[in-house]
Amino acid sequence: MDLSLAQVPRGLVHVIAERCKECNFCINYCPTDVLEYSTEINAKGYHYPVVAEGKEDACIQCRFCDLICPELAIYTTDASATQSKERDAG
Amino acid sequence: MDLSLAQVPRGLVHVIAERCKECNFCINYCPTDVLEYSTEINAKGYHYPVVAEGKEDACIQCRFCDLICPELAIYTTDASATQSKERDAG
Amino acid sequence: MPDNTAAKTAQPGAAARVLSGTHFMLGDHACAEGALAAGVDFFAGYPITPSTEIAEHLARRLPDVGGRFVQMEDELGSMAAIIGASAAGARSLTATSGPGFSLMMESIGLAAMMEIPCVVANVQRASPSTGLPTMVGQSDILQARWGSHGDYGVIAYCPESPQECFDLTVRAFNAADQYRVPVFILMDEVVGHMAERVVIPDATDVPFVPRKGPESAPDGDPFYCYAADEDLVPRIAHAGDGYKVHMTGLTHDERGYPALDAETHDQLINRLVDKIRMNAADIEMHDEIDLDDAETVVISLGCTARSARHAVNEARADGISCGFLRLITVWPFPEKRIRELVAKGNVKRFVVPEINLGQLRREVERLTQLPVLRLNHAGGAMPEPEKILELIRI
Amino acid sequence: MPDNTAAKTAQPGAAARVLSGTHFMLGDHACAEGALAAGVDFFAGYPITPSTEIAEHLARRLPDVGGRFVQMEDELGSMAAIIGASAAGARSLTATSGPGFSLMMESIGLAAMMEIPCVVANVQRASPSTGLPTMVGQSDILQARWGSHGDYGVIAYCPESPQECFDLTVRAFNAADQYRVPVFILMDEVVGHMAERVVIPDATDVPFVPRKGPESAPDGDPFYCYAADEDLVPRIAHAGDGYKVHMTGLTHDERGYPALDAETHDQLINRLVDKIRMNAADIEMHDEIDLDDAETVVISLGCTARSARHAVNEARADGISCGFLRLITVWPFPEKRIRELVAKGNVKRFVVPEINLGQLRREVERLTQLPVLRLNHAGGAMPEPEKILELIRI
Amino acid sequence: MRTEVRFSGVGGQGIVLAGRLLGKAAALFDGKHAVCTQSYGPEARGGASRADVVISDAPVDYPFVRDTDVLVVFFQEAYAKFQPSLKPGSMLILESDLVQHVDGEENYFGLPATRIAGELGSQLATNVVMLGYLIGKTNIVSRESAEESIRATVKESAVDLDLQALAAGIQRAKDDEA
Amino acid sequence: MRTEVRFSGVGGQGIVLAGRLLGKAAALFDGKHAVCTQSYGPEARGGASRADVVISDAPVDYPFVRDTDVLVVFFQEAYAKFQPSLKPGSMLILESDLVQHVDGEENYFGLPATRIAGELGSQLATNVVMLGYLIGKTNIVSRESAEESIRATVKESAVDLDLQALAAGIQRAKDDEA
Amino acid sequence: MSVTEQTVHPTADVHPIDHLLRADRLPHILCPGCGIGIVIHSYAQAIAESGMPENDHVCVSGIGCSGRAAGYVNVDSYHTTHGRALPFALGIAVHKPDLNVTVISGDGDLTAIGGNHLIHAARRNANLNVICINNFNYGMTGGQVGPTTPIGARGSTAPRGTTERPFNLPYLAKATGAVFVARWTILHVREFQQAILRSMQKKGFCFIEVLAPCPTSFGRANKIGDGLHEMEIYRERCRIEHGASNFEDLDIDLIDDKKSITVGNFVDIEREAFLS
Amino acid sequence: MSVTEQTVHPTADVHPIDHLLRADRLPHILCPGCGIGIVIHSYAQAIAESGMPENDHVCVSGIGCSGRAAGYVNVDSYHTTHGRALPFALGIAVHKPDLNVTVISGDGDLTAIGGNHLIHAARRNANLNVICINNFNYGMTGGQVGPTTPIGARGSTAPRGTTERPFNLPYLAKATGAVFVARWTILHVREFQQAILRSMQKKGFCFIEVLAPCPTSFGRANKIGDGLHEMEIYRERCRIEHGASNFEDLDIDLIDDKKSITVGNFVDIEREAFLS
Repeated sequence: MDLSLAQVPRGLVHVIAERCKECNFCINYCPTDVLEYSTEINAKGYHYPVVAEGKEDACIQCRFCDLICPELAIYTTDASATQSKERDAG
Repeated sequence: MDLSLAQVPRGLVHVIAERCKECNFCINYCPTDVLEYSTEINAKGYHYPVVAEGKEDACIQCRFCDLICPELAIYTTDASATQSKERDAG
Repeated sequence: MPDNTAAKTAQPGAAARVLSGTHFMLGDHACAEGALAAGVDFFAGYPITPSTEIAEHLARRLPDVGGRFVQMEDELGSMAAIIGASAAGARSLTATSGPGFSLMMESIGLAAMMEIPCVVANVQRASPSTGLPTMVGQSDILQARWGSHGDYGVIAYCPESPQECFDLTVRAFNAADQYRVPVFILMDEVVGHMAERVVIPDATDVPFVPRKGPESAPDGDPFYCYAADEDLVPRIAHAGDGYKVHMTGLTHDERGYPALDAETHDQLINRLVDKIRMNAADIEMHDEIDLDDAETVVISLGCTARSARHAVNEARADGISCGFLRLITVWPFPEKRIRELVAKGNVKRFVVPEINLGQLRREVERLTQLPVLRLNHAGGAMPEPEKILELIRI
Repeated sequence: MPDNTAAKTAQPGAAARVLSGTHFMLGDHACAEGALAAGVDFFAGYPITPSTEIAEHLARRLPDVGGRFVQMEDELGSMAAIIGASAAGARSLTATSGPGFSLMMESIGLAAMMEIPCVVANVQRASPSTGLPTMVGQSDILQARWGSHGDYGVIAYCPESPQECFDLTVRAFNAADQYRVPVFILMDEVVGHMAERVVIPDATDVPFVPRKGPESAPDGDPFYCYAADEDLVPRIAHAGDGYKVHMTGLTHDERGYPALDAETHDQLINRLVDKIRMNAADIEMHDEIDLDDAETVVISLGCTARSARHAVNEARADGISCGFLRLITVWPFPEKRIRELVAKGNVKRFVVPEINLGQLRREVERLTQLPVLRLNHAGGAMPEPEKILELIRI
Repeated sequence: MRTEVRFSGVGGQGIVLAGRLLGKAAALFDGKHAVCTQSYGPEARGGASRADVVISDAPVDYPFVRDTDVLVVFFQEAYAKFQPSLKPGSMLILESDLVQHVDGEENYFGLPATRIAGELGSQLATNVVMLGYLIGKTNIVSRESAEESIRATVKESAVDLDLQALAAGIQRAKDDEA
Repeated sequence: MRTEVRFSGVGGQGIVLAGRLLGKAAALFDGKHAVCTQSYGPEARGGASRADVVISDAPVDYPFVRDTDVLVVFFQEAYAKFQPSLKPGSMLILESDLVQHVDGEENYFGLPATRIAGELGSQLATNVVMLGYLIGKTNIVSRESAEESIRATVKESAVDLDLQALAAGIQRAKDDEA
Repeated sequence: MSVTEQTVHPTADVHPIDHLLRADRLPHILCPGCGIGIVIHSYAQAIAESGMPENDHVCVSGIGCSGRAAGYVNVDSYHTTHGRALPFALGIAVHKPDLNVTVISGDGDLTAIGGNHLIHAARRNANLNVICINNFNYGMTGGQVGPTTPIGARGSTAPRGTTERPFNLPYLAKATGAVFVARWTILHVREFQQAILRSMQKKGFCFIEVLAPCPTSFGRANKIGDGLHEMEIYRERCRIEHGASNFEDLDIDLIDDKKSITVGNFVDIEREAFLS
Repeated sequence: MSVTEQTVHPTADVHPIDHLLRADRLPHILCPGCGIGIVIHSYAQAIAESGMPENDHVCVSGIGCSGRAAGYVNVDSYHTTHGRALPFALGIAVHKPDLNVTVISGDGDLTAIGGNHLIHAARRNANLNVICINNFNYGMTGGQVGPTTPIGARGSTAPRGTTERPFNLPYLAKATGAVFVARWTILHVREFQQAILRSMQKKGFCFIEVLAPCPTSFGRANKIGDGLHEMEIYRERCRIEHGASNFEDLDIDLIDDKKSITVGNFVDIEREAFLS
């Protein structure tokens, strides 16, 4: 198998900020360190995850942030699929 | 060891007839078949164990009839000890 | 819409279920047959004297008519299991006696709070504690009303004969479903262990009151399983029906969601109590003998009523002006009727014989200032008619 | 003769046990301190809001003063364990709230039947079922009297403040030992979770009533642990004391042997009820304000009494003829005093505010035909004084 | 007319079944009203056992025996317990091998029902022999009703034995009169 | 004279402790009568939390706040909930970093208590900073009593921090007046 | 005494162990052939042999035929509610740790309604000796099946035979932490008595399952003629294996007569006892 | 799409799994760093992947923080009394055997007050999936110790650390007859989810213990800073061993950081399920 041909999937990160309680699981366990805390707080006073500067293309769509989130506050989608669709729709 | 010198203990069988419920355990499990049912019945209508004819000297004082009796209705004592004592007292 | 009510009305396998005909039958067995005739789907119980015959009878009969019999590990589990089965649509029953009834109290509160119908037969024995397991008592009457923490409403029937064990068990299932409440059959050891003639009607003549199900399909208008109708009873949907209900023992809103505030609580609990209180005229049942002009009124229930009736009839034959009020439901209590009797003015006193130390008497005393004569036995023996007659004659 | 009563009177380690001084303390903690001051040896419990602070406090304090704290697997086990420990001579306590109280009902009946002293603190929350766990209720009042199957006698104290949580807990232990009964401290969430000044006396000033032990040595005259004295209370001997007692939840004779006949049962159960009823004058406690000439009498208990007192004082200040009867024991109920008030003739009506749907009111109604005005909330909030004042003013 | 019959013995003797058979015969096949109550102790076997049957033309209110018309006794202890409750005119029927009675009893009848049942093949039918004797002596229910009751109650394999036992009991009663 | 103080915020902010410290200061060290009640939801953290303290010269009957004299707010949701209960003359004290208030509030005071506590070494002392401010503004209890209350209540390792927090709160109140 | 002299066997009205029994209550209420009497007898014998003062022994029972045990032994004895013997006993044992507290009760009482207290008392290692009399059914209420009824055996609540798997009690006791676990039958009366003695000597939670016939209910429902018949089953099919190698093999099948029943002292370890 | 184009990450207010949740009740009441939300999430995900109709799934919970699970999943769901989730669920499962009934509750609810129903449901092989969220203490009432608290760990009712041995839950489940037994942590979220799926596919009693942080109560009392800290403990000390060779080695000691914690799918056998 030619690994250079294996395409690394790329993901879009969706955050439902108002659900977040700042547990840090998603940020800490992201294998490519995509996430960091927001500077803003949500209504409950928590800093939620945002994509860190320079990491916009780093999400590999492993879904771990989604699965490990106790608040149902984050998920990822396939960037190519989504953006293609968006472009189609647009 | 000279087995001929080993003294086989001999036992006296004491039956509390009114407690007996005729379960047959003592009669059945006596290793030397000392016991048999009485012909009389007790107040509850049960045949209790008595020493079978010809078996008066057969009890080896193993105490199993005592231990296995659910009614606390039978026990044995050392024939020599008891009878000696009785004789002493008498 | 779920089809379970339709299925119930049709009474599949009714022939096997309903033992139509005339029998000489134990009260305990008549209770079990009443449950079968009412379409019981699920029984969970735990052995306890003197109710065990109900379980044993259903262990034999239920599997043959498509129902499920489960002997649980304890009464806590039995009570929880029948609530669960009912949440899934089953007509469900447990049977027990005093000690087991005490153990069921917490979950009886859950059934009341979740408004999940279920039927509990309590064959009363001489109590408290282990007491006299094989002997009669009638001392769980106030426990049936107040035994679980908090306020709630219940219905309790008190059969005086095997025939009534059958009839009132049928009625208990219907009342449970109609009002979404736990319903008790407060038998006693004498009635439970008494054999007498029992006439079981044809299956088509067994009354059947279905649960009120949702008015819309699962994918239609939102269904709120705690939105009460005018009768204060909400409609119910069952596990698997597709309505995705949520039910909780916490204080909840109409959707069943926890709503932890005092106002919601006050409304909810008042409704739970009021749905029985407001419908009491339909639920409450009693028998009367010669109450119109009676100066002495005997009030009684269960096996004691048999002695009481005998005494009243003898007294009447002797020309004494007395009458008899037999409670068929003890809860709701016939408050209205007793107040009427008091208001009429001819009643001079009440006589309340019972196999406890004065539980019914307390209720009567609350409704009148007239003398309430007592005849109490703590348990183990039912009062003889002569003892009651003596009181009537005083 | 066993030496445990002597040991108790001497209060070993009393300094550490009795937190003499003035404190600002939660009602729950005051209850725990009251238990310690009374010499509690053994606590078994299970976490439940809003009583948990009692257990937590004793988990910290008990081991340091030679007592034992056990967190059991459930409330069934907790109740059984404190009865067992008490059978071995311990002053023992459990604490719970409604759902746990329901689970304890069967073994409460055992304590009543075996006549083994024990104390149960029930910090009432809004009920039934899970209800509002963190919010106030007073709806376990009738359950405290009737929650276990059968007839039996109990004592129940209703503190209105942390100070009373302390005082009445001490009293509860003494009453339990004096009468060989289960005794309840019927707190409520407001009182349990309220911090207020609590004055704890010197150890020597804490009242102590010992259990009546055998009059003869173990190898002396035969000792009958159910042979009642004139006060209807039998003497007790404990596991390990050498008297070879037998105790059972079955109906039993004076020796404690099972005696399965109706007559023994009737005598025994009547004694269990009568030993409270006949000693009610010594046990029953209440507070009064201005009852001598009151036309309106407010009756209340627990946290609700605080609002009621406020309302009564305001009404009096406005020149309204009203008075206040605060129940400190709800069981035994102050029947005699209420009958006296009714008999005097000046009372025109009663007002009964309570955080339930009318449990106290029922008891009052049993004693009078005068109007009994209700102010009920099902739970979650205590009535404001203004609401009570409105009723007084009607 | 209210007739009160008490069967008494120890657990395991089929006392309650005897009562039920009699009650059922009266209630279902003789057109009477009948109630059968039972009383027993905690023992599975060997404890006191009692069955009261009250038969009447009118509905039966109080279901227990107060004025014993017939006392059927299977065991010595039961005799000691219930003998004092006999009134003048009461009939007493004893299992004569198991119960010794005081002399001078009026209206007394005894039969070795256990032996009779044993001769028929099983001592388990002792209770029905006693029932048959009672019926033979009193005609409290018809023989046909008793037979129907047996057929409607006991398991199929026991019907023949019990019918024989009933017949034997009735015959014995007739023999005693002869 | 009955004075009613309500502390409100979310679970985990030390609301109840603030109330207890105040109540204890009044009841044990200022010779007053005081009651502290608490109210909380099922959440261990993040749910609404409330402590009511009623201080009076006479025994306190009704233990909850009805006519708020001082409302101390630690969190936005609590502000929304209790702001409507303010009466003319009520004092309002806010954690100004966590709570936004509507304009035109009379008798309003705000302070960044969390920040102040953080500067002292731990945000855990935020509640005591707020308490100090309240005391500084109202003299509802004496500073000495509040200090005694802290010493008698919190664990030893926290006494110094809380005393500093109290002082900082009181100082802030005085600064605001200057 | 001459050997030729014929021994005269006296009658008696007192048993040598009667002082440890409430002999005024004998004969007891249990059926002919019931094994519970042997357990009571063995317990009394063990007390006598324990060398500890009689007054240091306490007996606690629950409800059911086996629960009547406490009523016949002449030590401080408590007949509690159904399933609650263990926590009641725990209260005694924790308050007076020097007492030797033995719980004698039935399989229904200890493992059905009382199952939770059993696993927690074992987990805590409460200082209790438990004798669980397993007669495979509820005897006193008339022979209902229970959590020890072998698959296929009949009872009044399983007229066609139960389909539920029974507990393997030694396995359960071991998995929850008991420091002494044994199984015997009342036929193995000497070994059983030694096991009781061992439990009295040990601190901590000791669990002894003892198989006993219930001829009236279980026997009758399952074509086991009488107590003796069930004793014979024990004799023929029991296999002693101390320190059992595989606890999963300790399942009991009383119905299939090809299967052996393993008995023995299976566990005997040391672990700190609870508050004692 | 060109690789050089920079990805824009959208905000959202709905989660793709929201239809299986009562999303109108989110955010839930659980604390930051609490693991219960992940269990709820995993259960919803397993339903989605189960291929069974949503309406065939039923969720039953008991009392406590974990007991709130039933209130957040959008299937027929019942939040019962403390300890009684299992018999309540059994009633549903027996009456409607085609439903897939999952019990989600806490260690206190299922193994303390509910322990008896656990061992009996396992013994009967009731057709239930049980997810036991073990956070080592009673969270909702403020951090009391319980039957899963490791020896030495502190709680509000054991201020000096508990001395009672905790249950070894996989061992208990196996010894009482569960046909599927697994232990995972919420960090092992994929394996955990697969275990749930497996339990949904199997008939009979399936028991999954899942370790989850309770930072507010257990964590704070035991110097475990926050949820993440406990997750790190799982990461460092967990060892996967499917079909564990020795169940006695499955004891958990969260306090002694030299001891490993064994996780895995331990039992997966076939046995006839109860009345299903």
